[in-house]
Amino acid sequence: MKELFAILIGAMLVENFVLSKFLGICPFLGVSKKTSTALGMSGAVVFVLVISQAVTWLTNEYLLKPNNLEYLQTIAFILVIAALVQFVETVLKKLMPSLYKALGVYLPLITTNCAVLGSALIFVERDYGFVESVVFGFAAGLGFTLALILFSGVRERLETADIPEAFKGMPITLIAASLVSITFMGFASLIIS
Amino acid sequence: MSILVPVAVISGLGLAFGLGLSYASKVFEVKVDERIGKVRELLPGANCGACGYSGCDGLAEAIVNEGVHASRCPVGGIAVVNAISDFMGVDEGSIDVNVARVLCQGNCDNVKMKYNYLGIEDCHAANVLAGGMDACNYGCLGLGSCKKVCPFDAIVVENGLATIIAEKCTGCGKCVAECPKAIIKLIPVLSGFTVKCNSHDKGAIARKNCKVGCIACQKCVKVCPSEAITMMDNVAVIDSQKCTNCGECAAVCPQKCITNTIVQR
Amino acid sequence: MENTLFVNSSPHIRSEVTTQRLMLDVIIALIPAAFAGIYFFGIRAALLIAVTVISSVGFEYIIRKVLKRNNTIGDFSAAVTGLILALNLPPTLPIWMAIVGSLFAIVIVKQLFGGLGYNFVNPALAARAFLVVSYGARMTTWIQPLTKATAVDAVSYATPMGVLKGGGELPQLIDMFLGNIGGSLGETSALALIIGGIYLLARGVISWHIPVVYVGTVGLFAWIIGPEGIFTGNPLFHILAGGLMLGAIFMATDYTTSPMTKKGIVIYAFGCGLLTMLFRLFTNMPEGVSYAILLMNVAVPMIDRYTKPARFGGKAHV
Amino acid sequence: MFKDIIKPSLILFLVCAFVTGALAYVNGVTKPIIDENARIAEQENLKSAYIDADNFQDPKTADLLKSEGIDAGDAIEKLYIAQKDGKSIGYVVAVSSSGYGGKIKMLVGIDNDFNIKGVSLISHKETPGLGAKASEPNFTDQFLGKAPEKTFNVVKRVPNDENEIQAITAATVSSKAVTRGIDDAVALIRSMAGGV
Amino acid sequence: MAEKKTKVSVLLNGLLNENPTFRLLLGMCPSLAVTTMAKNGLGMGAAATFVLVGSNLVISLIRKIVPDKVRIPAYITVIAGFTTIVQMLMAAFLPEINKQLGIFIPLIVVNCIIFARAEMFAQKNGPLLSVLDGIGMGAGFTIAITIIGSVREILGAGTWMGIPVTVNLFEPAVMFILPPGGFLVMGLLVALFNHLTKKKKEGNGLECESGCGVGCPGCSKAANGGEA
Amino acid sequence: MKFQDFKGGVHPSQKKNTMECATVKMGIPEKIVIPMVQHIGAPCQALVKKGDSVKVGQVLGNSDAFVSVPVHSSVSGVVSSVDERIISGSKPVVCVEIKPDGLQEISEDVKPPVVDSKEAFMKAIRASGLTGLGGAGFPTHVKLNPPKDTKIDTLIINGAECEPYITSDYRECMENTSNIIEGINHVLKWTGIPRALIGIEDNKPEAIKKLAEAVDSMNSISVHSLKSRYPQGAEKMLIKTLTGREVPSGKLPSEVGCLVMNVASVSFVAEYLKTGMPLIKKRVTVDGSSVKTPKNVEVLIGTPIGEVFNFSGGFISEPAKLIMGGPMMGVALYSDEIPVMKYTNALLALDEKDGKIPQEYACIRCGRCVDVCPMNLLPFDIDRLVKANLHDELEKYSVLDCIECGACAYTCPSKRLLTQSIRLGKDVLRRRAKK
Ligand SMILES: Cc1cc2nc3c(=O)[nH]c(=O)nc-3n(C[C@H](O)[C@H](O)[C@H](O)COP(=O)(O)O)c2cc1C
Ligand SMILES: Cc1cc2nc3c(=O)[nH]c(=O)nc-3n(C[C@H](O)[C@H](O)[C@H](O)COP(=O)(O)O)c2cc1C
Ligand SMILES: Cc1cc2nc3c(=O)[nH]c(=O)nc-3n(C[C@H](O)[C@H](O)[C@H](O)COP(=O)(O)O)c2cc1C
Ligand SMILES: Cc1cc2nc3c(=O)[nH]c(=O)nc-3n(C[C@H](O)[C@H](O)[C@H](O)CO)c2cc1C
Ligand code: SF4
Ligand code: SF4
Ligand code: SF4
Ligand code: SF4
Ligand code: FES
Repeated sequence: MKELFAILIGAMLVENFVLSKFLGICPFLGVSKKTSTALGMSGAVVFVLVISQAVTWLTNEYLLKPNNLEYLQTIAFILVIAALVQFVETVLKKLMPSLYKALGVYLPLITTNCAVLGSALIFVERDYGFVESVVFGFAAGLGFTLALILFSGVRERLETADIPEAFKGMPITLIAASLVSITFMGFASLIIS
Repeated sequence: MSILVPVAVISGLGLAFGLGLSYASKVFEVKVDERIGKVRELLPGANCGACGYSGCDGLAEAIVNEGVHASRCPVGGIAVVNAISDFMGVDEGSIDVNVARVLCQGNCDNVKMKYNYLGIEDCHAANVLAGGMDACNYGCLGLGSCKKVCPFDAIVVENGLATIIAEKCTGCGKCVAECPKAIIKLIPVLSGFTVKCNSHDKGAIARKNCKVGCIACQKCVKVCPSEAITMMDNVAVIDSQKCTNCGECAAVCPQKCITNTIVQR
Repeated sequence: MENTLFVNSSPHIRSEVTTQRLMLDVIIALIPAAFAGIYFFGIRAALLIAVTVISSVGFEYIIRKVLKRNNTIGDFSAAVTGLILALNLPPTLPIWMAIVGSLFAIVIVKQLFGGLGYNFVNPALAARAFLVVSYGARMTTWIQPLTKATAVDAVSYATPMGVLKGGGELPQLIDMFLGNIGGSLGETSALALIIGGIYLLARGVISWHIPVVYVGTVGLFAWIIGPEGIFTGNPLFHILAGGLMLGAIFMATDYTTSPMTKKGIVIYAFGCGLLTMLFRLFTNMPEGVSYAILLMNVAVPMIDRYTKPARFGGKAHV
Repeated sequence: MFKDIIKPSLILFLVCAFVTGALAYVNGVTKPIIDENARIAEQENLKSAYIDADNFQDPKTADLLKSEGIDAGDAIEKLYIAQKDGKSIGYVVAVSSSGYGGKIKMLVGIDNDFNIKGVSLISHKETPGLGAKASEPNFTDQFLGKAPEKTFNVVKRVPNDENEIQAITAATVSSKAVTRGIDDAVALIRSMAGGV
Repeated sequence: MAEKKTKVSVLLNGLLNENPTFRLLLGMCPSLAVTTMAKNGLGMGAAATFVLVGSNLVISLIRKIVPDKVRIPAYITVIAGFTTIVQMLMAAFLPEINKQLGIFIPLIVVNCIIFARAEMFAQKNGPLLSVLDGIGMGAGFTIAITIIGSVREILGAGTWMGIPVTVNLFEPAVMFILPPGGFLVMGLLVALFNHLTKKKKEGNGLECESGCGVGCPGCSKAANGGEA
Repeated sequence: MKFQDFKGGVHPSQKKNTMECATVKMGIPEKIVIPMVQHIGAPCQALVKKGDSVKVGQVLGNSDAFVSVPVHSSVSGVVSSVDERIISGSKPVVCVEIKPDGLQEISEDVKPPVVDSKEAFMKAIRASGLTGLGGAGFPTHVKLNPPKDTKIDTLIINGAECEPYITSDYRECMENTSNIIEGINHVLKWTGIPRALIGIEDNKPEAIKKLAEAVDSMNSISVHSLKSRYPQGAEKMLIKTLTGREVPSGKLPSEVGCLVMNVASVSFVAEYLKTGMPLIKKRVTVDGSSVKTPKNVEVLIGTPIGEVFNFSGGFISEPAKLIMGGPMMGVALYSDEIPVMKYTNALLALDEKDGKIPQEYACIRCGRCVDVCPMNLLPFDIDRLVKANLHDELEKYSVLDCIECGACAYTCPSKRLLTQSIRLGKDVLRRRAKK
């Protein structure tokens, strides 16, 4: 239990995916303009991360490892993730149109999101078990959510700020991200035990 | 031999997903009119919202489902309109594209000031204070409300007067709706001379307030060979249908408020 | 006469309070702490303060020029930033590092975002965090106050928080109150800071909410999570130690980076207190005030969003 | 049916098959090299912790040690036996310790007389410029020589005792962490010697 | 992109006009994560270029036979194949750099640049142009992240390509090789790039400012958004 | 009674210089200009034309609309023109200009009305030309006619006079005390409202005392002292303070059983029922840094304001700004030709120093505007969004609830033009709603 808690806090705050591991930067920058979209994207990411962690873990454990095919991890994982996302999207569209409306537009973006594949590669690297992997995915998603939501608030404020011409748009967004990242350095030495 | 296992595993995955996805997309299919996607591709993709729909997707949907005319898109110009019309199988014929014009030349040098305005740079804000600080109650206030809404950066405000850069203007009409003085008009690109004044004041008053205001002297009406000019409530108005772009009126106007507005596109 | 009358939308009168005056008040309120710093750490402290303030104002002037904007050094906010940054530095810091800190605070954190009022994190604190991350060793090298200087071990000296982490003899509370301890040059004297705080309160520059809730929260958690189990902590130690007083009175209260409504402000100050104790007790860092305030700065837009007041006779829109 | 389902699936199948085939081939070519790289890297790491040795025997894991009745603390990960010219001359202990930013993994070489022969940090997450200095010889060389009976002592001044280690400025946490790891390693070797 | 595509223009496109890093802001993760050193930038750039060229080529060859329904999985498989190959090659022949780049090598699979180019270019063009596009984009990416890496390495560690360069001019500010420094340097460089290449804004300046390629609502450069 | 206070508010310096200046009557001016719109509601049609001669109290304009009141001539004389003029709003207004003959012949229509029923009372009020004299100019007969299903239980008499400078309501209380009480009783009688509360700010103790004495024996009327704080006199704030009720957003006072009338309005009701003379004169406080002798002046409606200033001894310094109303809510005028209107309660002439508003600086997010806003809005945010044209966002900020009291702009240390920005925001939202 304590282990899991450590993973949870660790992945959320200490090694925040976006702010200190640099995973999932594209959606972080692309979808943080408005808090409402940020919320939708976060929901979708958490959802996909949890499911994909479970599925990729199973793939790795029962398909690749027994056959000594670890070198195919990248290709197998990405296939599984892509198919999973597309499948979820198709099903949601039909069965839960309202949820699809809320999350759907973000789903395809998630396939090409480092965070999902990244967390799969990380559980391999760290030799996590099934539950640990899933918790890790969930925590990484929460960390992503936290960063994205906070950042979307900041960006909404930047929208009406009087920013120098050359810095308008992406540059100031990156600099803002830098400042947010500095503040998250505070968590760097959080002792989880 | 060692190749067979990996190939089997991954291709098996591929096959399974291929079957699964294809099957799922069949079972869970939601019908979408493909034409929407096609039209969306033909649109310029600026997503500016100038058409009044939620971005290009919105307009594409409206074109297909509601039969909205493609010229709603101000960005793409005639080429896009024609391409979409072709695709939708409707012949729209040639359309005349409009550009916006500010019917006023009353900059700070030309028009007298009624008072010294202290406040927000916005024409509506000044207009509610006794109709704005210009002595002429019909002229451009020059605080740039139109400029703020123009999605195409086509308006410059200088010396208290807004001017539209015809090359950039797409005729979207946003400024027309915005101007509190209602002095921006959409005028066909190809039509020539325009009276750039909107003052309904009597001649004497108009002359007192502004150096370049129409004083309703009727000289242009008399000189126009095509009888295209009429006086309407103390301002001369040129009918673009009748105007032959001869330029006689501009030559006689004592106030120099008729100008050539032909736009080369 | 007609043409020259002024016309504007009402109201036609304005209060006496100006931005400039508010900033000046903050500077006045910081003078006791600055003098305490000079008294305890010597002339070098005075030099650091002078350099940081002058370079902050200088960078503000230069960057506004470069960006072709109007000159804003007259609003004194750059001077406030410089002064607060100086008070956050260890007395031994090389001068050039202090100048780099000013550069970061004024140019990167403040002016790139549009200047006064547009930055979303506290410039002085962000600069401090930048210096700590970049020059960790220099930023955590403390000296003993002159008043205590014994020849031995004058160079490397622990702050109260450092002692708590690293072991050793805890300083006397009275020394901590007066400022007779190691630490950043403006943070040690709680007395001087409180005098400044009272001045700000009296002048109506700040309201009591942030300092009281912040310090209260820290005290409460310090008491609850004590070394010998629950409710055995010494709140006074945590309240007087480190940069809490400076943070609670002068840095968390920065208008630009704190919430707009009283409700939001209370949440914000509570968050600052909670995070400060989280950092102090559960991380290897000796001090958590700066990161706590910075993190809450980042959360301000969200706090503002969810503490929108209910309008008179109705509900709030979220 | 064919057009909608079978054909796409088959094409995907083929793409997968081709790609995987290619991969398997490349893997066949590179695998031996990669394995060899890994082996060399490991040996080099071990060597940096014990320069005199020329070979290292297969490691024993902590669990294995425990099952042999040796009191291996939680920090111990692996134990290698260092050999020179086929003769066992000492040990290399892989040990981990919790530093400022997370786990610090290191190798400690100790000879049969409890002399520390080398310390090498394999991986750590300490802050560059601060804690990261713990991997530099400036710091690790302090440990070389006879290991103390009990433990090393981290101090913040110039050491005036064999057993004292000068902490890296402003990185006491990292300094202590490394020292703790070395203490654990020494304790393991001493307990084995005592036990054997 | 109405102008005609000559081979040279396609090649140069990636360097300036549509520089994937500074202009399109694609593939931000590796651009930020691995650029603590100039050398890493080079290594990452080379790896990505290899994958870009390879997958562009293969995809432009098979684009006609792959049905829409499985287009994405098929393309991803191809990209993943090349990624895995480059991963194995690096592990075998450049173990040092491979270790530094860590999981960002396999993450090339999801690097938006690759997928975006596959969808936007290889999908629509023949093999030759696609390969050129891959080279151009790869070079643009490599140069960009090497520059970022250089700046960060010099400011943050005082070295360039591992060689000390600042002597004792200043003490390097460690922050630059930490995450905040990545964002900061990237932001400043993008601003500089914008400033230097500022031409008269074409059209209306309404393009999505991020150009991230993830196809967020409102993005004209959407690579794959909404099509899956 | 325990009063619940409203939140926020500001304390501008009172400057009630004219408290002790008993009202002086001003004579007949050179010309009189009567605009056909001096109220909220439908404009009146001019019933006279150039060359007509008119008498005092004669109806000059009227309208069929319910929400409208007639306008009357304040002099006898000859109509010299009927034309459109810009007064202070964006649209020109039809104005009747009269050259007075100095005889002040009273129209034969002027006679005390016969009031024997509620309907007759309402009709009489409308005929009197009364619009709220508290400043908003809402036709009083409309107010007195609440929708059928609303039950009004409290009549609130607004004597707060919270704006700086103005003392005209105070003078009303001091000089016409009995008329006020009489007027209240008329309103109570004909509307069936059981009680009336008179609210007066505590900086006018004399007025409180005098009214309290006057109502001494009546248990349906009570006088209450209010804390002096701007905008205490705003209808919603006053109701909140006196009854603890909060008028719901977008609703009228009748929603919470209240009806608010200004002291001068009720006083006029009594006067009219006695004499039948419609609303043709107004007490106006004349003050400001440029005015030589600040005064309370009784002026004929339609008098150009320049003449009123002349009557107050002219200017001691070149005025830079002329304001109709108080400094917080009043309207700055572009010319001294503008006539005194029914709702005019003060005329201020400020010199360059007082009249110029300071330059705007960036918002420092100090939160003062939020603290003082009595409507609990977020002025700085609205300002920010309006300036950035983010109109979609704006809809979530209750912009239309703003009462334009100006407290936020007054208090802002960065001197931002918050109230104007909010007005603009309202304008934008209304325009959007129309689309
Ligand atoms: C951003 C940051 C990074 C730090 N990194 C380390 C580190 O890697 N190792 C370390 O021992 N201390 C690090 N510290 C410093 C510790 O917080 C603490 O000051 C130190 O370990 C003990 O202080 P002392 O050595 O002065 O006694 C860091 C501090 C900060 C703020
Ligand atoms: C458009 C409009 C309609 C109104 N309708 C009524 C009404 O039906 N009943 C009423 O008692 N008051 C009505 N009022 C008057 C208001 O309640 C209020 O007395 C008036 O606006 C002046 O108040 P103020 O000066 O506080 O703004 C109305 C006001 C306006 C602007
Ligand atoms: C900010 C503000 C301040 C006001 N102050 C006063 C005041 O001091 N006295 C007053 O009679 N009306 C004041 N009013 C107008 C009242 O809200 C209300 O319209 C008036 O009392 C209604 O009475 P009436 O219709 O008889 O004028 C104020 C309105 C606002 C919005
Ligand atoms: C009460 C108060 C506290 C302030 N605190 C700080 C501070 O901690 N750091 C700082 O850089 N500026 C501070 N300032 C100055 C100014 O608000 C700050 O530079 C803005 O954040 C710049 O936009 C303060 C100003 C006031 C009025
Ligand atoms: S044209 Fe209209 S909107 Fe534009 S500046 Fe002139 S008055 Fe304002
Ligand atoms: S807003 Fe006006 S000027 Fe701008 S493009 Fe549209 S019509 Fe032309
Ligand atoms: S003017 Fe409006 S926003 Fe400002 S304080 Fe008054 S009610 Fe609030
Ligand atoms: S009072 Fe002025 S400076 Fe303060 S928050 Fe409001 S608008 Fe900003
Ligand atoms: S590179 Fe796009 S999400 Fe990481």
